[in-house]
Parts: sequence; C-alpha cells; structure tokens
Amino acid sequence: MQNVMDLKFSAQSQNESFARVTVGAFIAQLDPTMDEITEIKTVVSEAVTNSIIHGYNNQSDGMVYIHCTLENGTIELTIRDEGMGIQDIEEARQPLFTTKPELERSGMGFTIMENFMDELQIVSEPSIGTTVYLKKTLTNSKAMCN
Amino acid sequence: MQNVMDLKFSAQSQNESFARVTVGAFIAQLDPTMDEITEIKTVVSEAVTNSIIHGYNNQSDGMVYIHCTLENGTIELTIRDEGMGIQDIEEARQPLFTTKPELERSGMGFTIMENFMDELQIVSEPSIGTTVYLKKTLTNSKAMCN
Amino acid sequence: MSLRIDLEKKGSVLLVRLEGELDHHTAEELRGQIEQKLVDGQVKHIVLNLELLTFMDSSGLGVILGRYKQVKANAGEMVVCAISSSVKRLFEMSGLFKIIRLEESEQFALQTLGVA
Amino acid sequence: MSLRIDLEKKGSVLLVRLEGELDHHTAEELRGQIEQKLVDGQVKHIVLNLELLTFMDSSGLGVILGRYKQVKANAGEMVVCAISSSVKRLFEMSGLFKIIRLEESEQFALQTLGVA
Ligand SMILES: Nc1ncnc2c1ncn2[C@@H]1O[C@H](COP(=O)(O)OP(=O)(O)O)[C@@H](O)[C@H]1O
Ligand SMILES: Nc1ncnc2c1ncn2[C@@H]1O[C@H](COP(=O)(O)OP(=O)(O)O)[C@@H](O)[C@H]1O
Repeated sequence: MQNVMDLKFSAQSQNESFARVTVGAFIAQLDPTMDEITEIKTVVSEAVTNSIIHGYNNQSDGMVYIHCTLENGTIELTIRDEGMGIQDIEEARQPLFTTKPELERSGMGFTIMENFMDELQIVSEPSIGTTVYLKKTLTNSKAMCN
Repeated sequence: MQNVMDLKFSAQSQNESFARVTVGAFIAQLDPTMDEITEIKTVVSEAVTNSIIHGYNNQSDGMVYIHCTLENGTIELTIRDEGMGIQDIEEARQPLFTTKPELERSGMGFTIMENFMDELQIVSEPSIGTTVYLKKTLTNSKAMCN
Repeated sequence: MSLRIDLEKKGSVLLVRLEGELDHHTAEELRGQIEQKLVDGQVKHIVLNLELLTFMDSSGLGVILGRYKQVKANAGEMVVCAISSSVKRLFEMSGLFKIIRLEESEQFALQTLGVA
Repeated sequence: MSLRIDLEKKGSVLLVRLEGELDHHTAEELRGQIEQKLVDGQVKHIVLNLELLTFMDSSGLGVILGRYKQVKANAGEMVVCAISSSVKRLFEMSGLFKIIRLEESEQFALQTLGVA
C-alpha cells in the first residue's frame, strides 16, 4: 500500500532540522537501517538548506515544499522551492561548486545527494524555482512486507 | 517572526504517530515544557485518529491535513479531513459520546482536546468534511523571545 | 511496531506490561493479544503496568475500558500501576479511577490480588 | 539550540567539542564562537572532537573548511577526532582528509600537537 505525505513550511533555518525529523519519522515505517535514516536525513537537509540559502536568498517569507511517497520499500522525495532558480544545472552539480563561497558553502550538497540516493534529478527555471527529485530503494527486504 | 507549516498525509493509522512526532518537532523551537509537548501530541493524535476512523471510516485513501502556525509563543493548529462530517457537533463534544462503541472508542477525544488546549472550535458539514481548530499559548515566557 | 506488549500469567492474574506508545494504531494489537489470553478462562484479573509507556491517548482509554468490561463480566478486577502524570490526567478526565484501581507498584498490585 | 559547543584552550591549541546537530542553522553560531577565540592570536591549532555529534551535513563541511583556512593562514594545523562513520563518509567525499588530519581520540590528537 502506498503512503504519501506533503509538507510545506517557512524558509527559516530552524526548520532544517524539523524537515529532517519529519521525513525521518515518515520513512521509519519502512524499517530502514540506521545508515539509511542518516542518509535520507542528510539529503533532506541539503536540499532544504539550498532552498533557504540559494532559492530564497535567506529571505524567510518563502515556503519550502516536500513531497514523499513510500511504496514497496522505495522512497521518493521531491523537494521544491519557488525561489530564484539555478542558471546552469550541470555546473551546479559539480563537486565543490558553489555560488556562495562567502557564506562558507562547501559546494558538496548535490554531490552528497547523488552519493546517498539511487537517483537525483534537478529541474529548475530562473525566477520560477527549483525542484529536486530523489529516489532510493531500501536494502532491507523486510521493507517489502510492510 | 511567524513560522508556518502545512502537512498532508494518507489516512492510515501508522501515520498517527508520524503526525504527533511532526507537530512535536515543529513546536519544539518554542521551548515548551515536557507537559506541553505531551498535551500537543495528544490532541494531534485525537484529531488525526478521528479523521481516520470517523471522517474516512478507516478507508485509507483519504488525506488528513494539518496546518500549524507559531507566533509569539502561541500555537495554532488546524486539523482537517474531507470525510463524512459530523451530524450534531454539540452531541459529539460531550464526554463519553461516541458513534463507534463497537470499535472501543472512549468518546473522550473532544473532551481531551478541550482540556489540553486554550481553545477548540469544530466546523463540520456532512459529506464535506470536518475541521478542528486548536489554540494554545505556552506558559514559558522564553517562548516570547524566539 | 511502536508498542511492546509483555504478557505474563501469575495464577488467576494476567500481568500486562506495556512499553512505548499506545494509540489507535497499536490498541488493536493489544486487544487481540489480551483477548487470546482471556479465552481459556484461567485468567480472572488483569494488572496493567504502564511504567514504560511513553504515550497514550483516548484510544488507550478505550482498549483499557474494553478489557475492564471483560474481566468484570467474570467478577474479576482490573488494577493499573506505575502510571505517569499525563496518563493519570487522562484517567481522571474520563472517570476511569471509579472502576479501575490504581496502585503504586506492580509488586503491590499483585499482592492485593494475592499472587505476589 | 540543537548544537552544544564546548571550547577549551590548551596552550596553543583550541579544543572544540561538539554535541548534537551541525547544520546550516547551527554552523553560524559555531563559526562565531571559534572566531572569537582566534582573534587574540594565542591559538595556533584546532582539535575538533566530534564524538557526540549526532548529525552533520555539508554546511558542517563548510564551517570546518573555513576554520581550517584560518589556522592554516597562521601556519597552524587542524585535527579531527572521534568521528562517526557517516561523518567520515562526508569527509571522504569532499577530500577533506587531504588537509585535515584524523586521529582516533582527543587524547591522541592533543599529544600529536604537544599539549596533552
Ligand atoms: N534550490 C536552489 N535554488 C537556487 N540555486 C540552487 C539551489 N540549490 C542549489 N543551487 C545552486 O547550486 C549550487 C551548488 O549547490 P550545492 O552542491 O548544494 O552546494 P552549496 O549549497 O554548498 O553551494 C549552489 O551554490 C547554488 O548556486
Ligand atoms: N473527523 C471527524 N469526522 C466525522 N465524525 C467525527 C470526527 N471527529 C469526531 N467525530 C464524531 O464525534 C464523536 C466524538 O468524538 P470523540 O470525542 O473524539 O470520541 P471518539 O473518537 O472516541 O468517538 C465521534 O464518535 C464521531 O461520531
């Protein structure tokens, strides 16, 4: 049976941990390993932080959207903002590339998302916003029986 | 500064604990007492369970909606379903009243919500759905400074 | 499963220890497991130890009240022990203490039923 | 605050112990507190003890890299110790181990800098 959740929240930095906890609590029913929970929480943190810092340029009146679907041990995550968008997606995906070095960004966000998930897709349009699509199937076969 | 979140999830009973954890994590930034966290989690559990059992009659393809606003130490919660609605709200609010005794419902849901919150409003229309509005100001004055 | 249910027969008493969260989702499992122990007729009383229960809502009240009715039909008693202040408030609000006896500890609860 | 920051000066070494979650929200506070200790010029090296860190993402990498650059500008070293396997993966992915030394324990890390 499919289980779906949608979350929308203010683009404020204290909501980064809230977003991680929420997605972590939602996927818990699939009985993931500790490592898998950490990976999912990390990618949520990366994408949400990007929306807040880059998408909305730290203007906290924007909203961040998370859509999460669980089905047969597979987690699908869509994390979206209606912010400034990405000019060059290929460039943005490169390890260590960042447009905000002055904020001590490491440029590792997309690299981490790619490494921790099975699939990463980025759709973005300048001044419309950015959508990050992430997918991962848990190794745990118990997840198949839930 | 106001902080807002919207949550929407499948009307499945395993999401009752998910909804509690999510709202609990969101209000944590107001630095509530342990008792206040427990109270908020309990009322969320009551309203969400009602939507699942009564609103959607345990048909898990419906969706439950939670809207939560934090401002100056005050929590406002709106928990909504698009289910069967309540015929007689005054009757439904009475302690020990339940339309589903065969499911061992205690009829204490609304009484608990009323006791644990400063304000409870119920809006419902048969076959349109039910909206429960809950409000509570935390005692903690630290909450005012966040 | 976010509720751990531990059942132990002590003479005519069924000792039920709960750990975790008792809500609508987990109440059904609890009902099923207790009822299975009640069918053979040897159990007369129930002692509920809630020391390790971290959450309970009105669905918990419902399943407890349901089991109370079952033991009462058999002239048995229901005793609850080691409850937190928040669970206590729910019991008070619903008037459950009028029919379910509260004891400090499991040991003491069992003693009052003559099986400690 | 979901990050506890404990700072201790040991000779020319600033020992930084972190407990909790290091993300974008908490990184700023960490940066501020460490920089305050660096201004007086007595600190040359930094030892980062991450034993009690329960979460870290790339914002953590950024703030660590930033402090590395500061001590390096002063010919100092940065040593990290007691890291979890998930933090280790982030360090490996970003190549941070090429510039930041890893030691098993705080005691050992301090010894290598001559202040234990
Ligand atoms: N949601 C977003 N909105 C706008 N730009 C983004 C968004 N996410 C990422 N970017 C762009 O992609 C770059 C690389 O992102 P990332 O790999 O996460 O590194 P970092 O966040 O450390 O800069 C960012 O510096 C930014 O220019
Ligand atoms: N979301 C809802 N949709 C439809 N009916 C509801 C809803 N919430 C409550 N009710 C009605 O109000 C009654 C009282 O609710 P409550 O006090 O929570 O007790 P209980 O859930 O134990 O029945 C329910 O039995 C039901 O008839």
